[in-house]
Formats: sequence, C-alpha cells, structure tokens
Amino acid sequence: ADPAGAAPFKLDGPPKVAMVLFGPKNDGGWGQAFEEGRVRTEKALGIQIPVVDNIKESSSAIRPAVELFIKRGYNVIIGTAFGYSDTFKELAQKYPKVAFLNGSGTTNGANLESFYGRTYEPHYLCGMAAGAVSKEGKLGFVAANPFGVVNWTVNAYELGAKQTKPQATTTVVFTGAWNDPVKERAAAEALVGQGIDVIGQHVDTPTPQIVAQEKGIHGTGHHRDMSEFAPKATLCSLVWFWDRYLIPTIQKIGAGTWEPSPYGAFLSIKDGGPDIACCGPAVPKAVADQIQTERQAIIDGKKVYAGPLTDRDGKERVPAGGVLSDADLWKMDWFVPGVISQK
Amino acid sequence: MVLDFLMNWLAAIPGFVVPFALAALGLLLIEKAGVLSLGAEGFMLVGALAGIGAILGLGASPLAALLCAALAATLLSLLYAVLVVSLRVNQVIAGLSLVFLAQGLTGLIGTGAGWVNRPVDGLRPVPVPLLGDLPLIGQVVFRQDTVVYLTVPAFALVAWLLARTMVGLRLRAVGDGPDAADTAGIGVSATRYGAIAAGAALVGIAGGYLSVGIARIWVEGMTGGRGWIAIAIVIFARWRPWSALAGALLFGAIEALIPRIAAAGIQVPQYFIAMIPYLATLAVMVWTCLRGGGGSMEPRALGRAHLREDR
Amino acid sequence: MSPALAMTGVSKSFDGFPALTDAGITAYPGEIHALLGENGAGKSTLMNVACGLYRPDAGEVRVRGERVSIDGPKAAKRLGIGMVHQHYRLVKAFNALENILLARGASRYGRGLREVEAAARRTCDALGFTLPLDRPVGLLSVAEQQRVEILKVLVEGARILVLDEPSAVLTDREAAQMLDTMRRLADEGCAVILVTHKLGEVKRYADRVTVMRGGRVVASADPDAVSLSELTSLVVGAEVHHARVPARRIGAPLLRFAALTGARADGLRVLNDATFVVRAGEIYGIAGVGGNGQTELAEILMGVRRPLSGSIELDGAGDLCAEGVRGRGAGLAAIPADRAGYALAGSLSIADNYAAGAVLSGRFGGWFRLDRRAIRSATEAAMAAFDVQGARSPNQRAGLLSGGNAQKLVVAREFADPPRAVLAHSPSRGLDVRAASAVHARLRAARDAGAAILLISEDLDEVLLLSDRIGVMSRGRIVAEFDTPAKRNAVGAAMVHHA
Amino acid sequence: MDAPSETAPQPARDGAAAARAIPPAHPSRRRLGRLSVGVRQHASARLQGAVLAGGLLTGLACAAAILVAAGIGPADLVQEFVVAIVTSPESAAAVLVQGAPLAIVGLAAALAFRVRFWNIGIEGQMIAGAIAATVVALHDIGPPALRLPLMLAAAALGGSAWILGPVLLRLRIGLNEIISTLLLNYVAFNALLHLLYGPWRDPENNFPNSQLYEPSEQLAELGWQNLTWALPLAGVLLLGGWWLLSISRFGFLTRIAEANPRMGEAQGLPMTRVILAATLASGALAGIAGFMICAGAEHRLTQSFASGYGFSGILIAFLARNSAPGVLAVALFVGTLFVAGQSLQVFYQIPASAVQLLQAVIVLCVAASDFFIRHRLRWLR
Ligand SMILES: Nc1ncnc2c1ncn2[C@@H]1O[C@H](COP(=O)(O)OP(=O)(O)OP(=O)(O)O)[C@@H](O)[C@H]1O
Ligand SMILES: Nc1ncnc2c1ncn2[C@@H]1O[C@H](COP(=O)(O)OP(=O)(O)OP(=O)(O)O)[C@@H](O)[C@H]1O
Ligand SMILES: [Mg+2]
Ligand SMILES: [Mg+2]
Repeated sequence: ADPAGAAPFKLDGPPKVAMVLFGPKNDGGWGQAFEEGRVRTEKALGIQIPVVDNIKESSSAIRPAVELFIKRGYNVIIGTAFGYSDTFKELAQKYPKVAFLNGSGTTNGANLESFYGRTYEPHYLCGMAAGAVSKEGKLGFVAANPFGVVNWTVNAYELGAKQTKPQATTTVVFTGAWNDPVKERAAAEALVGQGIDVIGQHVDTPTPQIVAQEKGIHGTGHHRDMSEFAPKATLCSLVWFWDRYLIPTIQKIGAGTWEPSPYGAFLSIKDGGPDIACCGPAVPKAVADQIQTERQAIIDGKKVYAGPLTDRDGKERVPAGGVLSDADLWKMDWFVPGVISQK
Repeated sequence: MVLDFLMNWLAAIPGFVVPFALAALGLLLIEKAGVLSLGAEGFMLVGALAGIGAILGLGASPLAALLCAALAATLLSLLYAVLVVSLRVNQVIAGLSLVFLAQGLTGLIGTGAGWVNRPVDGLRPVPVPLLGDLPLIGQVVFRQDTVVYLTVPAFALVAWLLARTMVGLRLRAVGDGPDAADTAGIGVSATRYGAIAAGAALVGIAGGYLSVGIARIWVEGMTGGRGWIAIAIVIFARWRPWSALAGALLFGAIEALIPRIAAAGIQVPQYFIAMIPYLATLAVMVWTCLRGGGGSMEPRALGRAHLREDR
Repeated sequence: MSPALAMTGVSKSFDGFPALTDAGITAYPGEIHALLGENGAGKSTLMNVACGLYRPDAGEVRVRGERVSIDGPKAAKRLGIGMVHQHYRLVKAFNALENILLARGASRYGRGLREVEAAARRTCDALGFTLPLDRPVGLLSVAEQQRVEILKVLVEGARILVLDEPSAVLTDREAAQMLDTMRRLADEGCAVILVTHKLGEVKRYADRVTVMRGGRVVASADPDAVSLSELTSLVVGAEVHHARVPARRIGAPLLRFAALTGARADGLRVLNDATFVVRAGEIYGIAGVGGNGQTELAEILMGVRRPLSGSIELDGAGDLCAEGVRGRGAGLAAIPADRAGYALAGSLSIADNYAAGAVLSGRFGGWFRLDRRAIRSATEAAMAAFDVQGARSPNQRAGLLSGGNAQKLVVAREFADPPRAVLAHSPSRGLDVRAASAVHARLRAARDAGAAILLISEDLDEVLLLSDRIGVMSRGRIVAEFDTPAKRNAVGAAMVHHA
Repeated sequence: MDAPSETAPQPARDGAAAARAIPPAHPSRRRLGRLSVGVRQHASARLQGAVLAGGLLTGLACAAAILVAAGIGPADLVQEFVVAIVTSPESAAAVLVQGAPLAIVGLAAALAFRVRFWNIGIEGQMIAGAIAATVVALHDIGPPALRLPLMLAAAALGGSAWILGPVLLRLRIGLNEIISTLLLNYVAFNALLHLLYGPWRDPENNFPNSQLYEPSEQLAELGWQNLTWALPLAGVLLLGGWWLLSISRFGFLTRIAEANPRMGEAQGLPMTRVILAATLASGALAGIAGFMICAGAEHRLTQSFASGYGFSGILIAFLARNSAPGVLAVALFVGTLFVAGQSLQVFYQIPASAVQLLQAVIVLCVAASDFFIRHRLRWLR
C-alpha cells in the first residue's frame, strides 16, 4: 500500500508508452487482444506505442527489454503476463519515475498497477447462452491449466448455464498448454465424444469453436469474438477492450492524477476490460435479451459470486447474503456443483 | 457406455499416431544413412507452415498441401545436408541450429503472411465403401483420412526398401560402414543427400498433417515438441521400421486416451496422467533392454561425417 | 605385352607430409608382384591410389597401356581393379554375403544375393575357407573378417588384384591355399600385387619384387635371385636375426586358467572349460585356427569381458575375473590383437595413449594435477626407445600412426614397467620384419626377467619361434600341449584335426 | 563411352583373358583441375582464431544484410551492436546475467559429453534441482545463514538424482541415454506443474508459482547493475570445471572414457566410475543452474524458468568443444547475441522470430567455419 501522505505519481515530461508482449503479436488470442488495444490506444491518444513480442516470463528476458525502453526515454511500460509481476515490482522500485502497468500481473506499488478483467462476468453470460442452446445441458469446456483465473471462468460458466438450464453440467478438460491447437482439438473432440453439445473455452486458439462448427454443435469463445472463425457455432465470446482501461489510465498518468490501486485494477464490464460479443444467430432472441438484461444487472452491481454458494463437495464457500471477496476469487481452487473435471 | 468410450478412443488414435509415425519413419530413413537428425522439429515446423500456406496462399487441396509440406521440408533439408554432409559440420550443432532457424523462419513467414489462426477445411475422413459400414472396425479403422490409410503402406514400403532392395542395402551400408560403402563404389555423400531429402519429406508431411490434417489451423511453434518425441521413438524402436510404428502407436494411444479420461469426468491428477506416455515409453524400452532379444539396428556411423582421407 | 597396371611418378602428401614421392609400380598380367617395405613406407597409400581411394597429387596411372584417371573406387572397379584392404573395408552389421553383394553390385537384391551366395561358396571351396556366411561380420574374428575381405574381391572378379597384407591372420594352410589361388588367377592372366611383410611367402610365390622406403621405390628384384637375408636387408635396411632362444629358467606356475568358459556378445559359447597354466619365465604359445575362443580368452584376461564361469589366478593378485581386481595393477601387460578396439584411442594423442598405462601410478602426478610435461617427455623417450616412427610429435593423433608403429607404441606402453605377466595376442601382425623382431626381443626379455608370457597367435611360425611350450586351442579348450622345439606338422595337425 | 583420347590404344588382351571379360579402360579426361579436400593434422591457434572470426563475421554480415534489407540503416546497426553493447553498462550486465546460467548448463553438457554420455535431460535436471532447492526454502531447513548453501547442495543432489536413473540404466542394461534423459524432461516438467498448480502454488494469490523465497534464500545483489552472487558462483564453477577437465587426473580419464572406454578398461582404468562421476557432476551442475536462476533471478520456483536452457547448453558445449574456457567464451557470445537481438526487437520492432532466425544463421556460420579449421583445401591441376 501507499505510504500515508505520498503524493500521486508524477511523470517527468509527457508520457512515452511502450508495450512488452509475452507471446506473438497476432496469436489470435491474448497477445492479439493487447495488440488491438494498443493500436486503438495509439489512435485515440495520437501517440506511438512501440511493442516488443515474445518476451518470456523470466526476469533475464524481461529486465533487459524493459530497461532498453527506459533508457530511450520511455516512461510508461505496459506488461502483459502474470510472470512479469516480480520483475515489474523490482523495476518499479528501481525506476520510481516510470509508470508500470501489467496485465494479469499480481504486484502493485506507488508506480505499478496490475490490471486484469473480471472474466467471470462475461463467462457467466456466455454460460447462459450455452445453457439455453444446449439440449440436455451437457456443456464442455476446454481450459489450459487449473488455477484461480481459469477456475473462476469455469465456475461462472456453470453458474450462468444453470440460469437457463437448471440441470446443466460443465465438463472441463485441461490441456496443460495455452496455445496448442492439436491438444485443444483432441480435448474438444473427446468432449464431443462424451455427448456435450456446447463448448466453452479458456485457451488461446479458436480450435474448440472450429471443432464445434465441424460437429454441428455450438460454443463460446474467449479473448476475441470467435464468430470470425466459427460463425455458425459461436454463440457468444468474451472479448477484451484493453484500450478502455489504457486510454484513461495513460491520460491520468500524463495529467499527474494517477493513483495506482494497491490491489490492482480488477476491471468489470463496466470499467472496460472484458465484455461479451453477443450473440450468434443460434441464440434465440429471448435468451439474447435475457443476457443483455443480466449484463446490465452486472453493470449495475449484481455479483456473480453471491451467496449462498457451495462447492461441488458440499462445502459452503459463500454464505447466503455474502459475496466472494476479491482475494478469495484469486485463490479459487474449488468448483461449483455441476462442474466435472480432473483433479 | 464403455463401448462408446472405447470406440471414441480407438477411432481417435490414428490421428495421434500418424504424425509421430511418419516423422519417426522419415528420421529412421535419415539415420539409417548415418546422419543424426536432431532437426526433426524444424522439418515438422516447416511442413506445418507450408501445408497451411499452400491452402491459404495457393488454394491447394489438402493432399496437395501435404505435398507442399514435403517439398518445403526437403528444401530445408538440403541446407542441412550441405552443412552436415558437404561441410561436415557437427551434426548436433547443425540439427539444433536448424530447429532455431525453422522456428524463426516459420514464425516470420506465417505471421507475416497472416496465416495465424485461420481455419482451413483440411483433410477429411474418407470412409472406405462397405468396410466403413462395418460395426466397430469400420468406425475405428475405415473412417479415417487418406494419410492414415497410407501410413501402414508407407512403413511397409520403407521396411521393404531397407531390407530387400539394393537401394536399401546401399543406404544401410552408408550408415553402418561409410568407409566400406565408399570402397564398394557407393557415393556416400550422394546417398546421404538422398536419404536426408527423402526422410525430411516424410517428416515434413508429418508436420503438414498436424496443421492440415489435425488442427486445421496454424499457430507459431505448433509442433509443440513432437519432433523430439519422434526422435525418441526412433531410438525406442532401435531403428526398426515396424517397431517405430509400434512406438508411435503406444505413445499416440496414450495421448489420445488422456483427454478422453478427463472428458469422461474421471477424477485423476492431471499432471501425473500427462507423464504416462513418457514413462510408458521408457518402461517398454527398459523391458526390451532387459529381455535382450533382437539387438539394436543402430547405424554404427550415426553422427559421424565421412571423408575418404580421414580416419 | 603392356603391363596390366603401370603407375609412375606418383606423389601424394597428407597435409604437407609426403607419403609418396615419385613412386610407382608396374605389374604384368600373369605375375604375382610383391610390394615390400617397412611400416609406413607408403605401400598402402600407393595401392589406395591404384584402387581409387586416394587421388594422387601427381603421377600417371596406366591400365593395360592406356592412361587413365581413377577418380574413385567405382572407376577402379570398372577398370577391373580390386583390393583387399589392410584395414578391412567391411560393413560390420552386414553378413559376408551382403558385404560381397554391396561390393559387387546387382540390379535386384534377392537375385543378387542368390548369385553371390553361389559364387561365394564356390570360392570358399577353392580357397579352403570355412566361413559363416550369414553372421554379421562384426561378430566374426579378425581372421574370419580377413577371409571375408579376400572373398569379396575374388567374387567381384577383378583382373588386377591388390592384396594388402592378406595373410597376416590366416593359418598356414589357409594362406597357402589363398596364395595358390592367386597363382592360378595369375596364370589365367590376372595381375596380382601382394603387399606383405612375410618374406617367406615372397620367396615362394612372387615373380617380382618392388621395395619401397620412405615413400619412394628403392629397389626392384627377382625373388629367386636374392636370398632371404638379402631381401630382408633390402626391405628394412638391416639384417634381422631369426632364431629360437629357449627359456633360461622356468619357475613355478604363475598364471592359472581354470575351467574358463565364456560367450561372445551374441551369446554364442566359444570358451569351453579352458584349463592350463603359464609358468614364470616361460612363453606359453597358444596355436589355433582363428575364432576358436582365443579372442574371448584374451578379452577375459584383459578384464573387458566377464567369463561365464571359471577363474584366472595370478599369483599374488588373486582371481583376475573377480569384481574389482585389475590385471593391470597386478602387473599384467596386454598387447591385444584388436589394436583399435582395446589398445589405442585413435582420436587421442600419442602421449595420452602412452600415459593411459601409468596414469594411476602417480608417475605423471597425482589426482589433483596431471603433469603434462612429464607425460610428454616420457612419451618422447619411449618413442625413441621403441622406435616409433612416422609421428611428427607426441601430440599427434595416435590414429594416424601406421599399424606397425601403433603396435610399437602399445608395446612401449605395456613394457614401461617390468610386467609380471604378459598377454601377447598376434603381437607382430602387420609388423615389418625388423619391428616384429624387436617385439619378439621384448617378449623374450620379459620372459627372462621372470614374467609369465601368454602368446596367442594365428601365425604358427611365430608361435613355434617364440614359445617354450605350446597349447593348441580348438573349440574353446586346450586340446593338446607340446614341448618345444615342436614339430610344425604335429602342431598344425592338432590345430585342424580338432577344428 | 567417352571420346577417345588422341593415342587411345586398344587395351592389350592376351589369350587367357578371354575367359573373363576385360572392361575397357577409361581414357583420362582433361580438366582444369579439381578441389582436393584434405584433413588438416594441426591447426595453429592463430589460424583457428582467424577462421572463427571469419565465420563470425560472415554470419554477422548475413544478418546485417537481412536487417538492412528489412530497412534498418547500417549506421544504426553499428550503433546497436558495437556502441550499445560495448559501452553501456546495462548491456554488459545483461550479457553477464544471461551468460552465467548459460555457462553452467554448457559446462553441465560438456561434462557429460566428455564421457560420451548424451545428456539431453538438462532441463529435467534443472527442474529437479530447483525443486530440491525450493523444498529447502519452503520448509526453512537449516539456519538462515546456511540456507543458501543448503539450497545449493540440495539442487546439486536433485540434479544428479535426476540423471542417476539414465546413467545406471545405460551402464547396467545399455539403455540409450538420449531417450531416457529426453523423456525424463517431460516427466520433470509435469512434476513441476503438479507442484505449482497444486501444493506449492503461491499462498498469496494461488498463482502457479511458489511463494517468494525469503531474503536469506535469495542470492544477494553484488551492488553493480543487477548482478547477483550467481555470477561469482558461475565463475567458481567454471574454474572448477576447468580444473576438473583440463588439469586434474580425472579430466584425463574422461578423455579416455570419451575416446575409447574399452581401452581404458583394458588398461585397468575405472571407466565405469569415471562415467558415473562425470554424469552425476553434469546433473549436479544442471541442478545448480536451476537453483541459480530461481534463487538469483526469479526468487521463486516458476513454470518456465528452465525452458530453452537444455538445448542452449548442448549447443554451447559443442561449440566450445567441451572445454571450460570455451564454454565461458561461447556462453558470453550467446548472451551477447541474445541481448543484441533484444535491442533489435525493442528499437526496430523486428519480430522475435526474425531475431531467432538471425541468431541461427550466425551460429551456423560459426559452426560451418570449423570446416576450414579441420580441413585443408587445395586446387590441384
Ligand atoms: N593422412 C596422413 N596424414 C599424415 N601422414 C600420412 C597420412 N597418410 C599416410 N601418411 C604417411 O605416409 C606414410 C605411408 O603410409 P602407408 O600407409 O602407405 O604405409 P605402409 O607402407 O602401408 O605401411 P604399413 O606397412 O604399416 O602398412 C606413413 O608413414 C604415414 O606417416
Ligand atoms: N587417411 C589417412 N589419414 C591419415 N594417415 C593415414 C591415412 N592413410 C594412411 N595413413 C598413414 O599411413 C600409414 C600407414 O597406414 P596404414 O593404415 O596403411 O598402416 P598399416 O599398413 O596398418 O601399417 P602396418 O603395416 O604397420 O600395419 C600410417 O602412418 C598412417 O598414419
Ligand atoms: Mg599398409
Ligand atoms: Mg523459507
């Protein structure tokens, strides 16, 4: 947290912004969402934002890349990976006159703010579409690895689905890789073989949606609007609008009014960040309307993880009337009833 | 229910096996000629890109795309051949550098051309008339794509070529005793060039099959280390073609099983399950070693460059 | 009549080292032409030029009168030149037939193999070779490999035959039969060039002799017109003494082989209950047709192979077959037959190879620091003492030494410390007469100093010349023992009757 | 047949020859000459240096040509490569930071290769070592003052434990170590993921990395740039490696184990023990490299800290011909390539894949130049 009475962060001179990407620029997923956000930010602010790609999550890679930018006068550095967190923290302490922003990071400070989206909100809405379209409520979900940010999308998906199909279940296959279309296809096909008829995803390629289209079933996307790849199959997608966070933040930094949150920026649909692209032709009008209503409710303050909530083993996780705290969200290592998965 | 599960699994196996099998077959051909081929991953990467590129850029049919994959890998393999055969560069260095080169090259071309994440139609199953309608077997064996059907004949062809033809005799001679082969009037370099080109073509097809046949989409670095597994399979097979197919089957069958176990909702610790293909391969290997039977067919001159006046 | 092969003015240097200077040879159809010279004289190099393996820097080659450029083994083959190489050019994973087929070529594999088999069997019969044609040659003994190499060239049907030390590991009978065959081929109009260090063979079979030294041709002669000792001094420039020197004082048994059984790598049992003793101060010679278990016996003694059962007791050291006991530490010196396999590391320097013998003794420094200077000077001294030639420095790779000089290096290392027991397996194979007699002298000196010497050799003359007692080995056991001087015929008969 | 030469006499045939067909002789062909490739017996240090420099320059020239073609001014290139790297302390520090673990994995590979053991499993051993070190850190084993040495020892043990299986299998039953070490990489990686997504996930936020090491468990900074004690540690290990491989008796024994272990056996040298010792040391070094990265740079156990190091290590060992000073030089060279590549990425927006391509080209040119060290080319007329 900020030491008491610390002045808001001030830049020397106008903001010069640079971005450090974890993967390739046009991976069709996480990286590309940032790339698109970067371009929109450039346009909106009329500045150049250079980007360097494929900087892997190790301090020996991040540090030199960032320091090279800083040496050339860049004073706002945008990172894009949770693995950058520690190094960004160190760098932020070493360069107090530089502002650091880190997407999906976990560290914060006087001149460092991590930001991420409440992705469970769009996934909750996507789950509603999935439940509505599914015949028997057997949903599948292809995800990379099980930890908080993934688990909460899975749970939200199931919770959303239950809104439209109370008996809905979500079977998750973790591939262990973020960007392996071969494994993703195998997972998706295995799910289809088990009789699911809507596939959600939290991996980087559109493969699960493509499989859905091939098999004549439906799916919901992640990162970008995947109706681009599977127009018939895609019901709904989570999409990122990073510019909606970056533009005002950079403006604030320039104006000297930026006060990084000690807990990071955890962006709701209403804050920009994540949103949904909704809905594909397969979603009945009534359901689409229901989803829009629910979206508005969320913007107006409805909580997805509101009590009472138990996990699938019956343990109470959120008491009636309570709301899951942000800290507990990040640590989510449990699944709601109806989620079927590996350990 | 169990039957469904079994059928689903069995029907999915070929798709997993074929890339490993074809890549291993190609590597085997190269290594039989005495050339180490640590660049397998590179050939696969190039094949994967060329396959997608042929479809997206040239509008080729999937089979033609696989041909392009073979061609592209062969082209790259010629660079490798110049390095290791003519310039006698250390084969380990050349192989590893080739992988880096291919990673860079495919990343550059593929993203530059905008081929990332562009779905293509790709190879489709071609049910064999009549046979495809058989219960069980039909679904598992006779409703696959053309490449799957061609894999077993490809193994038969290479096995026959190696064991029963003069070409094979010469190729094995070059890998086992280049000095002797040279003295017998066999062009050691020419044979190695040929083996590298032919083998790389097969590895390229394996890569192309990943993008065109299985994923039907391309992303950077999409071979995901499968080339290394193919190398392991060749060693596992102790350089015998049919054993390589068996190795690919073992590995592919387990890989195909893993997502199906998860999809069936069986609660297993996923990262331990992910170790199984590797541990199983190792276990079988240990078992064969302990059992002793049938010595290794490892080419004696594997990895060693040949020059007449050297010794 | 124009010569079948005429090489003139041939020069060849390896990285600046002149291996051949203005050398040449002229061989006529119908003759056996012996090419003689000390180790490293350039014989193999010259012949490798003839068969297209080396391209000469200068010189002219005429085949049947016509000037040709032999730009590879294929061209040599087309010209009808075939060569039995000193270092066998065999694919070890192939069996004899496949090796022959590879060299001979065929349009179809299956048919080619059948044709080759028929031809090989015919040739084997003519030569009196018994040879497993279907085992990978890598599993064959050195002698058997030599036979395959000869077979290969004969089946190819070359008209100009080059044989580079073909009889080094053959038995008397085999060598005689092989040379008789050469005679017959010569009579049919082939030209045969025979490179050898066995001057007896030269006297008996050769029609003409060319002698090389230092890469040049120094003499050419009619073998019938010169005596054996004149021939010897032509070749090595000095007279060499050939006489039996019996042991002076034979002591108690020192090295005891008890019921030793052993198997080859492929599981074939080749040692069966071998039992005998070698006494202090004697040379025990094992005679026998190659492949009767001698190699395995030597390997077990050297400690690189475990026996199935039985023991080798060296007095004062215990069972050499036991885990952890090393013959070397107990004073065992070994001159193995397979030099490249067991005695030298070709890719290491001469000095490193020399030091390997004593590196644990502390003579070249302790575990902390190895004294490279001491190694270098010790190696230089040993090279001088044992007349190792052809090396430009102790830092040169040992693999570049000629066979004879490599053998001298091995002997120098093994005799650096006075040994208590010696294994000498074909110790003079491929050595010129002077080098061979130097090795023999070393063995005798060790014997006279009280060591137990086990001599294994396929060269019966060598066994008869050196041994104080002779054991005949057949099918993995000692089947007969002879005191010396022994009758050559009796020993020879024992060798084959049990074979 | 080829055109007959001027004289072209009929080949002589005598009577007996009729029995076997005599192939006609090939007339000699006139030609300009030919290139003869001979093996060089000895190359002076000067020649070696010159050739290597030539290879490097060729590689750099190729890379520069590509970059200039991609629109980067030659002057900028000089600025980036020569001025920026040589004159900037940050860049120099970055090279050293990169170079330290690279040198250790290179040394690890070299040790194994020196006994002809193909250790493809360096990444697995790094992971095993880092896991072992993290056990010490998480369970606070030993007093804080001894924590780092304990972690180091644990890492060394972990790394050698991970290579022990492949070594024993190779020595006992002849199992090919390429396959065993390669496959165990994947096993180690999955074990790492299991820990990081399971029991060891960061208690602060459940992210898949271990909790931060305490200060006593981190390699401290040296006070210049961001260099840590990892650098002196690497220096000491390299020095030890140099002693082991080039000075000690053990180094001599490894050379025999590499060149011809059967001869070593016959000479009564303990080849099996030498192979065992060298490979275990190789695994230990890899484990230490893992510790070095985790305790010196990441300050915790992360998912991908080891990725890429295995193959870099092999490459470095080969380019360095398995010698410790060579490893140092090549590791710094690779580190420089990396840092220079990064500045290309940062300032000229050259995509990472293009940089990777250029790096491969440079390494290949350097490797290919070896041809001219080992061979002598002559034009014969
Ligand atoms: N590649 C080479 N590098 C260096 N020296 C060489 C090379 N090849 C041959 N020589 C030298 O050429 C000389 C002749 O070699 P060659 O093989 O012809 O001898 P040789 O007469 O066959 O000897 P031996 O009786 O031992 O078989 C040797 O003394 C050797 O030192
Ligand atoms: N390709 C080569 N490279 C280096 N040296 C060679 C080569 N060929 C021959 N030599 C040299 O030629 C000499 C003789 O070589 P070769 O192998 O013919 O010896 P050798 O005939 O086995 O000798 P010996 O008759 O003593 O057994 C050696 O000194 C060797 O160094
Ligand atoms: Mg010779
Ligand atoms: Mg602790």
